[in-house]
Amino acid sequence: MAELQFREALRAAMTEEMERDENVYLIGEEVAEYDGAYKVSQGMLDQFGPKRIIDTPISESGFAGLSIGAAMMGLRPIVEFMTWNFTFVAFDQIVSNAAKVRYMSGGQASIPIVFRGGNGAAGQLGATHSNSVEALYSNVPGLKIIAPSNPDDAKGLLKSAIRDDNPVLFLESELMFGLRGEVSEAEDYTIPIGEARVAREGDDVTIVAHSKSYWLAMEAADELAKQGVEATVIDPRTIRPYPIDAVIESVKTTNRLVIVDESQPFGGIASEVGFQIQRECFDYLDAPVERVTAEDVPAPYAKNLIEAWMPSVDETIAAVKKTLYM
Amino acid sequence: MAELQFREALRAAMTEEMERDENVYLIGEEVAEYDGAYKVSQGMLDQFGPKRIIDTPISESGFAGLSIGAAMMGLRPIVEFMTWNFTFVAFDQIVSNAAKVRYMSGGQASIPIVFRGGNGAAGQLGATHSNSVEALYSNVPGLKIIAPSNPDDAKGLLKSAIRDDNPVLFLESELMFGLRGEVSEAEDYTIPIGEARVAREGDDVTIVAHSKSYWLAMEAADELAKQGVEATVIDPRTIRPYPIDAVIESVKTTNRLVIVDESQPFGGIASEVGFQIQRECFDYLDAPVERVTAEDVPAPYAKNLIEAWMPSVDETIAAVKKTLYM
Amino acid sequence: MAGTSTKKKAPARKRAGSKANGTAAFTPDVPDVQIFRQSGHTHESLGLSPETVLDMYRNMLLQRRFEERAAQMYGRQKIAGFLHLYIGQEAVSTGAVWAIRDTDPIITAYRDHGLALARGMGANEGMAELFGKIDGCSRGKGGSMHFFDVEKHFYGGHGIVGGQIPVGVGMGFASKYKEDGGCSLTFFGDGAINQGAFHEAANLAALYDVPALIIVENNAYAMGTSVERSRGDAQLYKQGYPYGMKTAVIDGMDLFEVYGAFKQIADDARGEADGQTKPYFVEVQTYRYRGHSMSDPQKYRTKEEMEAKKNEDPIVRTRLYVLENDLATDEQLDQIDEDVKAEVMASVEFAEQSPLPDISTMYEDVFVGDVPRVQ
Amino acid sequence: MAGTSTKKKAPARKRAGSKANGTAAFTPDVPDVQIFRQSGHTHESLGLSPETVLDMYRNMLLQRRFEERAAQMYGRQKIAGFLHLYIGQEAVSTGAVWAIRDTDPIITAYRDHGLALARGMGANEGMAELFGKIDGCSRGKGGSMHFFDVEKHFYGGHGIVGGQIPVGVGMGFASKYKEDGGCSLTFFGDGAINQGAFHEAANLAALYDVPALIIVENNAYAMGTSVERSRGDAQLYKQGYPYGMKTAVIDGMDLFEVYGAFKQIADDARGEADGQTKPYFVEVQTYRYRGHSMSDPQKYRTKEEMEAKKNEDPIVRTRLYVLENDLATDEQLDQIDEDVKAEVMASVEFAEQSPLPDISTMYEDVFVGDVPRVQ
Ligand SMILES: Cc1ncc(C[n+]2csc(CCOP(=O)(O)OP(=O)(O)O)c2C)c(N)n1
Ligand SMILES: Cc1ncc(C[n+]2csc(CCOP(=O)(O)OP(=O)(O)O)c2C)c(N)n1
Ligand SMILES: [Mg+2]
Ligand SMILES: [Mg+2]
Repeated sequence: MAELQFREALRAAMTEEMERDENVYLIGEEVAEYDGAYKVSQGMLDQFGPKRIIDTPISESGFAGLSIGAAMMGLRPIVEFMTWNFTFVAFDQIVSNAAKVRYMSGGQASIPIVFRGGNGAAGQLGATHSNSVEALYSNVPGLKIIAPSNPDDAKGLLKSAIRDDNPVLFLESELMFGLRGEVSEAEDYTIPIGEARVAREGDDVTIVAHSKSYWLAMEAADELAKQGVEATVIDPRTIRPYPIDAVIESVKTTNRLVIVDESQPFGGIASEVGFQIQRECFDYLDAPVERVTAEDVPAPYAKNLIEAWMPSVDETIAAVKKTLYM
Repeated sequence: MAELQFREALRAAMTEEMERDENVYLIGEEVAEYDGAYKVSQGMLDQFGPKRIIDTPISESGFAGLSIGAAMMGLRPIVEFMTWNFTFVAFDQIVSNAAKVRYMSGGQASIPIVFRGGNGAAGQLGATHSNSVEALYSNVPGLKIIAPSNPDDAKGLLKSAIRDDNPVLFLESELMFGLRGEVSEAEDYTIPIGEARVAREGDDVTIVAHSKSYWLAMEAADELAKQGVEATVIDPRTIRPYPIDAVIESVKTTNRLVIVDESQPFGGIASEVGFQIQRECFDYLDAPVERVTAEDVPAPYAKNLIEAWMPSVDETIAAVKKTLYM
Repeated sequence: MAGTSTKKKAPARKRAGSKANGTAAFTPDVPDVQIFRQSGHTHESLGLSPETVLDMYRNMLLQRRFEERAAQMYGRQKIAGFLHLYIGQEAVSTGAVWAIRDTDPIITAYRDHGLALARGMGANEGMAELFGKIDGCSRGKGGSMHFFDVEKHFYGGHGIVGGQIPVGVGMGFASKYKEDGGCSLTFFGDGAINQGAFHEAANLAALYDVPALIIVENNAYAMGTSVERSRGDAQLYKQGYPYGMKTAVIDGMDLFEVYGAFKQIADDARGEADGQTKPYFVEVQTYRYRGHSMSDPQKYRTKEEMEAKKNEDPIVRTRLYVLENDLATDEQLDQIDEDVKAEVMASVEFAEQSPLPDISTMYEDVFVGDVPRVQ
Repeated sequence: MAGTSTKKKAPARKRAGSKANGTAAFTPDVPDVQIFRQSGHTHESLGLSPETVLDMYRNMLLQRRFEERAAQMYGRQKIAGFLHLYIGQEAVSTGAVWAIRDTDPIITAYRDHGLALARGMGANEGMAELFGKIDGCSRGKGGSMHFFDVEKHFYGGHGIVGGQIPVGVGMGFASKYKEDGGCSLTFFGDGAINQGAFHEAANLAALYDVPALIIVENNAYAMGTSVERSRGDAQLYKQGYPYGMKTAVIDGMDLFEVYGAFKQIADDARGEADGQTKPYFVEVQTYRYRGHSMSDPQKYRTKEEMEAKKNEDPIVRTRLYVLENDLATDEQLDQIDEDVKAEVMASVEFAEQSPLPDISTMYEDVFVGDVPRVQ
């Protein structure tokens, strides 16, 4: 194991896959000469040259669509969005083309492409720059969606995503790019898409959380443990396909579920998981499924407001206690 | 009461509001000289002239954004999208501007605008033309969303939407434009946004369904009645704000809930309503909340496939029976 | 040889200036626009054998008869959804496809039957797709708007106006990346040029020197909206200029003009002469004889305009050329028509006989590999 | 008078031709481009009183000192998120605002402090917004990227590149609709021109004869990407041409050029002379002296380039003009600087003292009226 930053793990995954397969290229705003807006692709231009590390104008719809076309011709593009907020101008390319063209062609076209970039709120950036997009894209069939919480998962899953023959949305977080963690040094380390990681086991309650929220959940679980409540924490790692079986299995033991999800609440990931669990575990649930999400208002700028807006450890603890009628 | 087609009810609402307030205009592709792709605006060019009934090029992002700007200056645009499928190219304007600008300005700007057009599958049109967008836009705070099922609601709610000082998405259906129904002739007939309509009362189960799906629900309820099962059918009419209290109240009596929702299932409206109900009515539910939705694959073209893909009366009946352990 | 580059200029005045569409030659007011119109081509000057000319004629006729029959079948409710006919534009598909390499990828909008058939899709697979049957070119999943034949390098059939433009540029981008000498052809309508996707894709093509032909099929209308009513300036050929793209304007009612133009510009785009791949912005001026889709009262144009345009019918013109130049007799041409009609009738029969897709196929073709669905 | 319309033409060659940005006069190769550069204006020829010139000078300085202080406060973590400084571009905001009517609506991107202060927003409200306090111009909800002052007809402050362009055109559209004689000003960067939203909005403006100035502030870079690396053709002024829009190119480092140009084109846009409202595509050539936001190593440009550009500093130039023309003394100008610094320091104090927004305010300003939220 080597300790890597999240961004280094992503870079390692891309670099290894680019060394392995010359059809893989990286494209996006400032990925090449600037070394990446968040330095994820640092040094890659030097290694692979401008043919394969490609700077773009600010034309998300254009370069997303261009790469969908290139993927249809057998290339394997990695499309970096500076953040996922900026995919709203490319929404149609992702939703109408990446997700649907294979189906509409009766399986003739395949689109092996990875779209990646920072997702979710990243401090005081205001409403247009704080979207968690998984709730939007997961409604659309035809896309895989990955949202890892640590460098090891990031590396293993990004390598799998690049090799996947389908469009994969890979959700990172600006706030986690500097996060350090042990990363497997196994040769050609990949993690299968669609498998949850049970990070911690406890009998009293199940907490499910992905990406940044995972760390909230773990902190809450630690705090709860001090208060005598033992939580299972599950990191689904993938949103589509969602590893619901792992959650079902756990809830059958704990009989209680809290979902922490930075998406906004209405029709968010928490709603979906909660819905499925009430259906599949109706006889096992000892309390309603609770969710901890962003507030149902646009993201504010002021420090105290955005902190209150985000899901928090305290809210998670409170939600757990609610399921325990504590 | 007068019998009107759905499209006539929409036209009446727009016409009355345009007569009332000269700041209201209608803009969209083919709304003027062509009399509307689906003839909703038939004759309006003759009545109001080209200044207020405005044809556009195929530039959804452009004319949606233009109208947001006009709304900020005090006009009250009605933006017709030929269908909601085509809003994916204008997604950013709706989500980043219409929904968020008021908030980011600290309440200084207001955006009194209505976006309207056909939503959902409309027969054999294939995957790009069969989206139900309420699941996507409802995740975004800052938008009101209305999805009426009949001409009377369409008229009363559209008039309210036009008068509302906020951005309102108004979801119609190509398949319902010809639907006839009694429409109130009360002078200046408006229906408040955010109130459900209880269309039918029964003690055994609650079925919630909006827009086209409402009619499925009613048909299922009729069929179920023959089999001795009495259903309450609720048409929420609005998706945002969602009139959840009406559903809660009903479920407290029936103890069972089925949501029929043409959105695709993952994170759809059904998930949200189901989530909220399991949370608010945990002790009242005698069975898991069930949902009947579109399939979790893109919409196919072939007649038999798209029929199987859509939520159906049979599936609704089966879902109800499941909640009744029948 | 065609392609008269001109440096002359007329003042840029909104909705004024020479009317580009469907009229005689005009003088563009941007540099380096190549005009392909009234070039005086013969099949010999283009290096086309009589057989090839007859093949092209046959294919244009196949497109026409296929769609006439499809319209009839639509009336009989064998076909549903939208059905956008290409009738009148067949010289564009045919001239372009014959001019380029078989492996050059083609992508277009929903008005896609003509290009698909030109590219060699069988009438059977086409008609079965319209019927929503399992033997359709897209297994009954796509319908009229989503014809695909990837083996023949035909990449659809796309329903969102303008959405295919970046994708098509990306296909050319892949050719440059792979250095395979390919050149992509991206077709779209005069209405689609007003989508942001066009602007972004065009600039990327120019910036990256992509071997891509970015082709607006200007058939004068987007549904009921004429080009004049959708543009600040109706001269579409100007739209390649700000990106620094080479530009061509082609008389799309003339098979030989289209063929000659595409041969020249596709080869230039792939860098045949100068070793430099590059994009072209191409305006093909054509006309659609039918309504936008099946339910279009067509009040936006006059009978006179239509009659005038019918005089330019590319199939009639080609037939006349064939006769005048003794490439075939009247009888031989009639026989071709009979053969084509028989082929189309057989395709209807094929489509009728083909089974509806099994319901289980609904769950196929979403992903490569098995991926769990949500209930 | 400025605004030399030229009909001369140079061949359109990609990345060749005269370099428009920051260099001396050039000959555009599209018709009807008006160049506002080295026009030899004086304050008198522009009808500006010495007091007005000093007001403008003071305002430019206010923008500069405000941002210098803001940068310092960012370093002290009083300000968070992104902070995009306008330093170097102050002649654009000031010249434009002084030239137009107070009621003409203005909208811009996230690099918005300069225009807001030019429009008359108080330094207090601006600084408090940066601090995320309740007395900020957007109640602490918007931050640096979302300054709003609707009373002063300043409509933000928008974070999505290009997203404000259709909105700005819509503000002009409203003026035409209401026939109130207004003309909207929509500012955006050279990077934003590559967004589809620009293309769609520009065409709509031209098609509908909207009184709107569509203004690209070409400061040579979009983050680390130069205009040359983002365009098929780096001559941005060509981009108005396909829509048939009148076009102006302005030396944005010269306060008087900007003022003179905007006076002329805004009046023409609102139809002052001919009764015809119309849009303009405007390229203002300027330069940003600071990094894109606060953490930009700026490896994409050389020290030499920066030094050369610093010689064009609009504030220094204006100061020199004032001195050379005896509009004020050195001491008077220093006093203005002292006043401005004091005003900015007071705004820091104001921002410090202003309370954080109450948590309850988070739920306000989503809608007009009360609308239930979801938990
Ligand atoms: C983004 C989008 N907006 C609107 C539509 C509806 N629509 C389908 S075809 C069409 C007209 C397109 O005209 P044009 O591009 O000229 O192509 P043509 O039909 O003439 O071949 C419109 C408005 C759509 N499919 N996609
Ligand atoms: C749609 C979108 N894509 C990307 C970004 C990230 N981004 C913010 S500013 C910027 C550069 C913009 O450059 P330019 O338009 O020239 O304006 P300038 O910063 O020079 O004022 C980028 C890429 C964004 N905010 N929105
Ligand atoms: Mg057309
Ligand atoms: Mg810039």
